[in-house]
Amino acid sequence: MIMGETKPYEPKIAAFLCNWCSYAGADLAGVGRFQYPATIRTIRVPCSGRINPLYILKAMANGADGVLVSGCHPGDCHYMSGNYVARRKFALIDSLLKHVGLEEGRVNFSWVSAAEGVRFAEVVKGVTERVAALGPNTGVFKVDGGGTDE
Amino acid sequence: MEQNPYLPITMKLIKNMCETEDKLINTFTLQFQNKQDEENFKYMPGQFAELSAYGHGEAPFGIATSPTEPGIIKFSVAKVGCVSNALHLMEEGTMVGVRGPMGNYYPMEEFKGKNLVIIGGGFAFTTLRSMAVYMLDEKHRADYGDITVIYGARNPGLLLYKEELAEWETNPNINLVTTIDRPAEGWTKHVGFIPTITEQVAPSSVNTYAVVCGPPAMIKYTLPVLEKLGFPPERIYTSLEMRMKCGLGICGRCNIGPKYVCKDGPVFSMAQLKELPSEY
Amino acid sequence: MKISKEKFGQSFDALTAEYQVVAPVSEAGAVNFKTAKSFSEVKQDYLNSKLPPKSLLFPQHEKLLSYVKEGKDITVKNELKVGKTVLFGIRPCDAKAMLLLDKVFKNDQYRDPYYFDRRDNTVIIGLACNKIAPTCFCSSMGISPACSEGSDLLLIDLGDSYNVEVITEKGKELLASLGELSELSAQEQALVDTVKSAQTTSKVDVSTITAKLDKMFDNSYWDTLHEKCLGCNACSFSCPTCHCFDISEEVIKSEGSRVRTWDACMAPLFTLHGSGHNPRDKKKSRWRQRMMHKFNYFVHNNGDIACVGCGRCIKGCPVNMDIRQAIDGVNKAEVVVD
Amino acid sequence: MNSIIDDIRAAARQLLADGKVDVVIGYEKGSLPLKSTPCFVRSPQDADKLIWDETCENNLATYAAQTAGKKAIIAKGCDSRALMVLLQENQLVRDDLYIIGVSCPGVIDKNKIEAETGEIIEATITDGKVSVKGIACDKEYNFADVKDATCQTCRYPNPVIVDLKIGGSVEVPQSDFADVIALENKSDAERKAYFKEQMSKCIRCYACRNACPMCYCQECFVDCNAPKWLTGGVDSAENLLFQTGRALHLAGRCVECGACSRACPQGVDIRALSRKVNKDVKEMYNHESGISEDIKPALNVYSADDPEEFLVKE
Repeated sequence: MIMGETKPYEPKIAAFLCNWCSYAGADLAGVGRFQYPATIRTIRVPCSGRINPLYILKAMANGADGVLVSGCHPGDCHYMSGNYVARRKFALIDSLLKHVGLEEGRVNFSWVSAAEGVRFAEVVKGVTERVAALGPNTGVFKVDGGGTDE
Repeated sequence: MEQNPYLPITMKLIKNMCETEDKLINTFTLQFQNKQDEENFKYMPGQFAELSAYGHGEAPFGIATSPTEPGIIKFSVAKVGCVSNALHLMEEGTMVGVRGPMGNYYPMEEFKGKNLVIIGGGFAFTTLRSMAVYMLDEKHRADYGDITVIYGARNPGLLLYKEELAEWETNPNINLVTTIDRPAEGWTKHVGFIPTITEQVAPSSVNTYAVVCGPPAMIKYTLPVLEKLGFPPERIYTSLEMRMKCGLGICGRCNIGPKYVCKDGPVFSMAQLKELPSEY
Repeated sequence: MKISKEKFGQSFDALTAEYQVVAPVSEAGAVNFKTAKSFSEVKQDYLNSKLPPKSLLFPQHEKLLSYVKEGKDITVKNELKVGKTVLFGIRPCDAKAMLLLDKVFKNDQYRDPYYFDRRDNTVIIGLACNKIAPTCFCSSMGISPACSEGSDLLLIDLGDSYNVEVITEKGKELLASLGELSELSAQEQALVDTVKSAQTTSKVDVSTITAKLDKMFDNSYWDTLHEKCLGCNACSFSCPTCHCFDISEEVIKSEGSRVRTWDACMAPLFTLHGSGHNPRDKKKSRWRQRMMHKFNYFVHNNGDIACVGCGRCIKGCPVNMDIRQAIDGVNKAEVVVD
Repeated sequence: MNSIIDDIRAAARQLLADGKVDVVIGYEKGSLPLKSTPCFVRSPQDADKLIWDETCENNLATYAAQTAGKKAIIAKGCDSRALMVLLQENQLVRDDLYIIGVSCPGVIDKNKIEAETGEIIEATITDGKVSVKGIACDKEYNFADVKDATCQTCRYPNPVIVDLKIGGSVEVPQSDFADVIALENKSDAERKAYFKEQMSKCIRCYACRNACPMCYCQECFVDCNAPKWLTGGVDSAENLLFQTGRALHLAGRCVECGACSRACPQGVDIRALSRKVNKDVKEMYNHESGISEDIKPALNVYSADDPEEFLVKE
């Protein structure tokens, strides 16, 4: 790198992807060589219904700049109703996190099917832009290791 | 400068060996990294140390080696929690932390000139092994009378230190009795629970001390047998387990009455325990 | 002898250059001990701090060491850091509590360097209580609202000035940097005498409790005492003498630290073995431990009762468990003599 | 109110004398002014300890599952809602439970009074007036002005499930989520600052969790060792993680008794989190917990047209 040139900020995003749709969608994006930013760290979960709100909070606490949670489209759940149940949780999580002061755009939810490789790339691109615009995580859940406020 | 008792010394895990058939107990051999550390780590059979698996935490384990085995210390640890799991998975060559030695030890001075009956069950045999090895050492053997070891496990595969036991079988300096709970193919020695076998073997209590370590149930049923054989509570010793953190008698969790097991124990005589509340 | 508050304030501000000066400060609706940059921040007419000042010597969360893992190697760093501190305005009960903590963090075999390096570098300016709360019962614990035990200097608020009493050498040294003293007026002397002779209105009898508890481990008293307790740590964390702690690991990737955090005997996990066995698995045994530790074990080990009568646990308890009633209960319990 | 106390005592005495229950869980006079304390009455002659007034602030449903045997519980509106949810979640056996319902006029916020009067030395409550002698000053309050914030917004002061109802019903006050809306209307920065300040007070004593009748997990996530969700840190970020995690675990289950906030020795506005979730649950799923046996918990069911505004904008 040339001196003085700064590397553009690349956020780290924890992506919780359901095994049957979104993970397969990510796979398809890879196989099809659809370009998207290398910002996500994928964690495969069996179903979006498996998402515990603590996963999201802990990712933020440990310094992820953003979180993406993605599952099958409603109606397409491999387990019939996992994402329907998850949807109720997600709505509440999203609302509460904003309420306590987490910036809009840090935590993102989407539905991506196994056939939507292009769309997966688009979603990651969009989420990356949003998180990048917010800058590094200095948010309400970021634990700095000090242990006390003083 | 004063020693900071919370700072571990760094030791190298040179051997991580599976000890039992159920693969739940491993023996870790740790090597001192310099003379100074080893000098400072003067211990006696019965003492324990806080072993750090960095990244996972710290937990107390009885030292299985005897001070007569220089350069290393060993721990035999069952896989139960966060730290022990991490240790079991640890690659040889990894650096770990050790704080200690901690606690009191078996009264080896008081035992001098006496016969010893060592009774152990399951994987609580670690510090008992330390004591046996200590007494068998040529420098110490003459200090003690007859040594009888009664050691039992659920099945032959769960006995610790199998090679050493085989050696003791033929060693005239020690009388080894091994037993398993239920008959097993190929097993020709005793079958039965420790209390029963102790009663059968019936070691004489004359001029003799007994040291008993094992699961609570084993201890509970062995004590009356020893009493019947004529052992007074002052001559029966045991080593207790407690959840511990600091190991220094400060953090407050391992007390039995006013005594801290980490600092005032872990070795107690039955006479001492009778004075304490039965909260262990 | 007295020092005017104006002059004391100036000296206080000057001290902040050399010392970390910790004083009662009102923040988020409560008075607590915090680092003060100026005397004007100090809340002077406070009854007592919401949380005890023990955290200055024994923080709720403290790094003992940190480390970096690289492959199989490890680099460990001691996290012991100490600066000089002046602790201003602590009440006699809390000052006494520090003496009790001293006995915990040093025993026949070990000395806790994290606690003592702070302790040895701290000068304590006690402030006697002009007002006594109905939940205060320090008089029953061998302390009084103007007790000097544990303080290096003891102040009594006289309105515009403080009566100053030198208790220790450390206090004498600090006094030199505080400014000139002047004589008390007769009226002020009378006020000093009033404060010094004051007693708490609430009292308990602990004269025989230790001996009584010696015989009470298996008493049926414990069967009901604990019943309404929720098992939270509010009492322990607000107690100036409770000192139990946990040591745990905090790790992100290859870097971590070992920290100690407050813990308490009321939590079931406190004594849970790896095997699943728990010697104090019931709320009953945990309450017995709390009482025994404060009024019996601690006395056997350290010669003192581990309660200073500050009343914080009474005020903080969500279900109004009152340690004064618990003490009364022990006094009234029938003991079977064998 | 005195006749209510008499009736409670009589009922307790009878239940114990008839052997219908082993214990009656109620309130007795506390050791501090304006404080009651939970009590466990096991014999008919002890029934006279029981009291009932505006200081009976604990949610006794918390004790229901941990108390062995057949028990009668004095239940306010919120206590009864908690019992209802616990029954729905199979934490209680209905046959072992005898609910003595009492309508609740609200409980006193002692902290609010003490902020003005200093520590209370003496206090009396008569005819809707609270007279207080404090260490800083003496003052008389209208009960309505020092009613706990939870009770100001209570929509269920009358028990929803009873075996025996004592006393009359109280009028159900009109209530919306004005408190939540006021906070919602603030800027992100203001809300962030508000929660940061609140969380900075938390000492993680877990009084809130332990006082909560809905927090009965065998192993709470805060105590979990692997994975370790929380460190021992007590900074505002870590504390917010705890409180947010807890509020989300109570989503669709919180009965709005306010026991958490009242239990807090540090005066943290814990309710602000659960109130927000409760408002969302009501608005999005038209659900209120513990008001009827027939209504399934909001997060156990779903509808095909549940709102999806939270989805990432593409």
